[in-house]
Amino acid sequence: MSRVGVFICHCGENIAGTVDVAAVAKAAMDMPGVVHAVDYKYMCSDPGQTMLKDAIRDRKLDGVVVAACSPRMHEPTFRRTAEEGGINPYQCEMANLREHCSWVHEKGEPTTAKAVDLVRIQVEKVKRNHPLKPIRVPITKKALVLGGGIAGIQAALDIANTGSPVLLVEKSPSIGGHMSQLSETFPTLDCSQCILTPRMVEAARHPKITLYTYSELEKLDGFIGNFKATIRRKARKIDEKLCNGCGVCQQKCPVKKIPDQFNEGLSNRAAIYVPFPQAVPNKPVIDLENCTYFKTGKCKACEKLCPTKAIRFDQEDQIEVHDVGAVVLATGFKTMPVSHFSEYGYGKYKDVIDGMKFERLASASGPTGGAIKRPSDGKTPETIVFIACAGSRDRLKGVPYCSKICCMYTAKHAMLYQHKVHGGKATIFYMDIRAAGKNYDEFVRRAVEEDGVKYVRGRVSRVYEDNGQLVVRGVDTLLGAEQVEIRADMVVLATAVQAQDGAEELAQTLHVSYDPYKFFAEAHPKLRPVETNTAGIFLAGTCQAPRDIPETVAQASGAAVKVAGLFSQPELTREPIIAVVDRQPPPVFSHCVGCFLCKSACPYQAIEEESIKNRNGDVLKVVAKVNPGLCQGCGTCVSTCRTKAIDLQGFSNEQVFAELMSI
Amino acid sequence: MDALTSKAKELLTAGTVKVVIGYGKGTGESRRPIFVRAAERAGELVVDAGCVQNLATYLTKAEVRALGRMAIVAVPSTLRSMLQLAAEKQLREENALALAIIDGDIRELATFDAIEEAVATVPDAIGEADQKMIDKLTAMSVGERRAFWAAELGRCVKCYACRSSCPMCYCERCTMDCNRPQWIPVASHALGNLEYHMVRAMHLAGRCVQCGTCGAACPVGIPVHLLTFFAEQTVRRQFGQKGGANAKLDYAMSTFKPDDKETFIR
Amino acid sequence: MAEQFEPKMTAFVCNWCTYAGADLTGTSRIKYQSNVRVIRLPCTGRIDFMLVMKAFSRGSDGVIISGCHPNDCHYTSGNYHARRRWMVFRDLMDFMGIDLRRVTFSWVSAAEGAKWAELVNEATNTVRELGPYKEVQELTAVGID
Amino acid sequence: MSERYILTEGSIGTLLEGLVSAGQRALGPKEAGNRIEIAEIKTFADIVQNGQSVVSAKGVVFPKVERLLKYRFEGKNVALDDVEPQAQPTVLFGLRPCEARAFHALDVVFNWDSKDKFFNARMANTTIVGLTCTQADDSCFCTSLGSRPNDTQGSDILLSPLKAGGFAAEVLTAKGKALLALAKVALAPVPLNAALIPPATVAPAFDAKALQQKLAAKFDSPLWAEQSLRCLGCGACAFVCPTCVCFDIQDEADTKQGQRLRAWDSCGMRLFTLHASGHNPRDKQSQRWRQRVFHKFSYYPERLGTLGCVGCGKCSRACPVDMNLKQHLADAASQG
Repeated sequence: MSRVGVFICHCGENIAGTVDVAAVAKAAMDMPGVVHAVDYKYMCSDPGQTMLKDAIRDRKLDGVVVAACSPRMHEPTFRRTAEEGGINPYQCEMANLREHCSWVHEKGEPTTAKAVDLVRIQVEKVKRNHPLKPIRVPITKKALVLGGGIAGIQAALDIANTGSPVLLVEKSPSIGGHMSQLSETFPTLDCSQCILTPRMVEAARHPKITLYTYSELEKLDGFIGNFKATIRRKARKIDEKLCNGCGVCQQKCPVKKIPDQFNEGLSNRAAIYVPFPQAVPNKPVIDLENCTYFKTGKCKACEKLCPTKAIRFDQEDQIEVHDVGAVVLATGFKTMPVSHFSEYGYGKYKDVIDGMKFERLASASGPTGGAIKRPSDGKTPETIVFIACAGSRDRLKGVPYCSKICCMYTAKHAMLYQHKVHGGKATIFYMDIRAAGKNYDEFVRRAVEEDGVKYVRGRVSRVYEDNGQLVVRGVDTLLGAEQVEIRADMVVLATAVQAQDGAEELAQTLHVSYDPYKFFAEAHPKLRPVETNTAGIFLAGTCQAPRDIPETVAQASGAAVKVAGLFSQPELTREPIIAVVDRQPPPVFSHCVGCFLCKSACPYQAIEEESIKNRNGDVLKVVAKVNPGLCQGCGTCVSTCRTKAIDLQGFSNEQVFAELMSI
Repeated sequence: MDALTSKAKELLTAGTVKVVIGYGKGTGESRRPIFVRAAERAGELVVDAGCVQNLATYLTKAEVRALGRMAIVAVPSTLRSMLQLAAEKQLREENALALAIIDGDIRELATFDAIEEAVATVPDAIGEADQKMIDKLTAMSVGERRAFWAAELGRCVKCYACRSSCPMCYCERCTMDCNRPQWIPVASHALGNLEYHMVRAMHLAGRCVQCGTCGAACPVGIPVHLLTFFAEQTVRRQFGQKGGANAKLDYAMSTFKPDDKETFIR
Repeated sequence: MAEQFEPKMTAFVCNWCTYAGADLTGTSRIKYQSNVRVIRLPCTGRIDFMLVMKAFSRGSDGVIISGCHPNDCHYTSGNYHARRRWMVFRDLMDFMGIDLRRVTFSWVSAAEGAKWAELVNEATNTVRELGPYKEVQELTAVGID
Repeated sequence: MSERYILTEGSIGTLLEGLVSAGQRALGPKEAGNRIEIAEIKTFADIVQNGQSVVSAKGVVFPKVERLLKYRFEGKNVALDDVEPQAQPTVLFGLRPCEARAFHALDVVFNWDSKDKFFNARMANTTIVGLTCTQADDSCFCTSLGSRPNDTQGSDILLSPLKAGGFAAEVLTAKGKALLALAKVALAPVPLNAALIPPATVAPAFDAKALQQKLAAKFDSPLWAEQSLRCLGCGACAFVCPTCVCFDIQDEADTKQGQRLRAWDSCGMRLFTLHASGHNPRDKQSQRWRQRVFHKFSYYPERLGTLGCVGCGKCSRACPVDMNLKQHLADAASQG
């Protein structure tokens, strides 16, 4: 007969306020096998845990049920406590009296009755628990960082600096990401590239970092500590070893009228190109859609003129498989497609642009060398209007969330404009100003007080053209909701931050969950912000949510520390919640009949064939065997097995039945 | 001397096989399974309309296996059973060859490829009467179906003749025999019977070769084969995979398509 | 007036989506009917079809089965296997006379706390209308008494 | 010389009505689809006079599932609810003489060491009206076991069809006499010259005594493996058999309550002798088939003074692979 102890947590008022915890304890005491049942204010507190340990010792408990919050919250806590108390950690189960009971039901008898049932279910389960030993697996101490923006670069550098090798994979031809396109950065107004470029170079030169640009992740197999990453290295059509980045090819390429993505289409580039002068690596790639040779089979100008004979038209994509122990996702964001804002005349009027375009205009390395000139006629705009929240906080047409960075960069834009265009008039339409952050509000104030930027609190209903001039019609809610019209030479939309294209597909390839807006989901909103719910995969930067550079860098370093922490262990210990195929004494050997229908059911190819032989080595029986390294414990094989020869540790048939029988 | 007898003689004399599993004379006019191990007894083999039972059940029986390589007189469903058994790693080509009865004549099929070819040409639709009965049942209200099966299964005595005669019920330990936990009540009260036949049908979904031997074996005449037929049909209808089609495993219930279409999951 | 019948509802849910979703229901303090008792399993792939029957024969009046949306399975494909199993087992239950109105299948993600509450309420109301599932609950006695 | 009365079809009708109004039920061989079942008999027409029911009438005194007790968990304690046997007063009407004899084989087991309260209560409330067989089939072998198609053993009344119509009802026990009283009509004694339809002729296939002696030396004979090669190891034979008594005790419980059940079991099944260790003393089907034969034809006579078989042949008819007991026994008896 088992000796189970039941510990009911008040969770302050969270549980006790709704559930009659004393009654639950009393009812538990009546359950067969229960020898100890108490309720206490905070089981997870130090005294609470001590109480648990003492009870295990004094009452000689062989099983423990903690009736408190969700096991997803505190199961590890109490299993550790149970272990410290002297029993196997897997002899501890939790009844979810908070999330599944007190928080969702009214105070009253039925709710307490449910609490009792939830406890009984776990008591019946724990009576059938078996001591389990954690599984130990080796760790490949090499990290994969996906995305070469500031987040990826920072994470890669921090991991590499702890001595572990890093594979940094970027899908575009150069690392640098959005930050490399920015002009100045708030709130310090220091030049983005001036602070980024050194990091890019450092990353490229770092002995522990392997840089794969123009490459993408095809597939990720395996599990924490033991991933297999399949990477496609797209053909640049040049031999990177021979190319010295002289740039002759770009100058000589006959095709020149291709809108330059880096400059947001404000300038053109050639069909063979280096995205931008400071690109890392500084090696060109041939854009197959536009290259004359690939379209017509003729030209080859670059090949003829390349001084180092580095052009390789026949170069193919290469597929490489790398063993890595951890993955950092830093795939960044995109801004809301501007086609979205027809009422703002985007696409219709050349001089209605979005924030990224403005960054390029304001950037010293940009098409205008940093001079603010409007796209239509290159004239310097004397009045300019910025529209904040273009898509953000817009349940109907845009996204419900706040893109977080727009308030600040719009202030920066207006400020830069005022600095560059003396006597210019900058107006900003805004909903609220969200300037929480070190020196942020001060920054916004400077824009208003020192640079005379005009803030109008209200939405813009329409941007239209009136004999060759843009007119912005909006409302000023602070002036009694009166309508205002501003004739502007240029309009800048602070478009919403959105998840990167293909984020959903990537999440599915990696089996990480994502929110309704396709931003990758953190394991816990407060306590595990850089982990995903897939062990070994971490998050950095805007792929998780909109955020600015300082936050991104901080989170990247956070993710790096998680990776370093993982790599600092000699080996990985995994939850022993895995499937096992039974073994029996002769003449049975195993109840497995060897049909191997489970094999195709296993998502992890964890089921192997084992031949049971006699002394003379003749095969008596071929039965299934689960590879504990590969098995993740989903239990799909278990419900496929007709002979019930496979069982899942921690969720065994006996345990599940016991739970059912107690309902 | 008919074709089968001479074929059996030849195989046994040559030692190609050690036993021929076939049909012989039974009580009265009935036919019964026989095991011919000596050429001189090959004459006991019978081929006629009475030979319907799927003998594939014996291919996995230890006592029969122990005799050595087998030749089995096979009706079409027997051939499908052999393929399914092969797919489930219960039968290898060196274990057995088939003496297939296909529209009257006897064909020796020594490889699974040959069997696959033969099977592909033979229609595997279930009997008209059975199909009618299934249609009739599906047309009923759920309450009427419950009443129908309550009455039929009420006669079940859990003798397991259906299970024992089924070629696909080769498991050494059946779910029925698991007692930790006791998946299905041993007693043949209404629940025990309902759950037993439910499990059996589910376990045959995607594996059933639709021979109907289980129903024929039932001493109290419960149409248990309708359950496995129905389960197999719902698999074929929804996933286009079927039991006994080939010797490579293509088991509908342990594979999936991401775009499997259903209408009931909310 | 007779006391209103309160159905026993049993739910089999996966740990990563629906159980987490139900946790979110709690964190968001969304109220729902207290009839349901949840059995937590790692994945819908682990839900043996017979558990549903067992729940009924052990006194449940209704059963809820829920897990990760297609594509979102924490174990990549457990829910796909589960879906196939349900597609066949559901038909078979119906063929054998089990009342499908008492069985609710659904996908509830970790983000769908509200959906969980809605699901439980709707399923519970439906079953409350239908009344106790005597037809199956009392089968252990049929053939004996 | 026991009393013999004439029972016309009419008086059988009134008798059936009489016993129902006396709170009894009449069960007997009745048409059910293409089978014969032991089922409720309401009128004379319901009774099938020849041919064997698939399942025997054994269930009346030894049901396929029987509840022995119930219990409830009250906190940490278990409360027992004793179950009284449901012994509904029953008349088995028109039973084949072989089946009527079978109850003795059950009785000797259920009252061998301890007295089984459930069996005895049911038996006490059961009256048996046998009916002489005038037809038999290839599976019948009562005559090989020292019995005959009009054997009176086990019956309280034996009916034998008269050439002139109606039946000669031979009253064999007090129970029988009491039952006949329920006909509520004055019954005429059977005239000495009244002619009976001759009972079926069942040619003896072997001699049970001789067989029993033979078996003693045949334990290790290859015959059993030979005969049982096609045996599937199901329980059809045992579950239709009127004399098979093997049962299994099963508890069905959850955390609130439970019941203890007695359910039919069969020595033909692998699980019957399987040990928890995985070892099985009767691992091969040949061993289980031999056990079945020896138990009925050697151990029963030795230890209980009766055969464990009545030669009804139900097992042979029910067998999916035509294991014909009569034929197999004859082979065993004839072999050297």
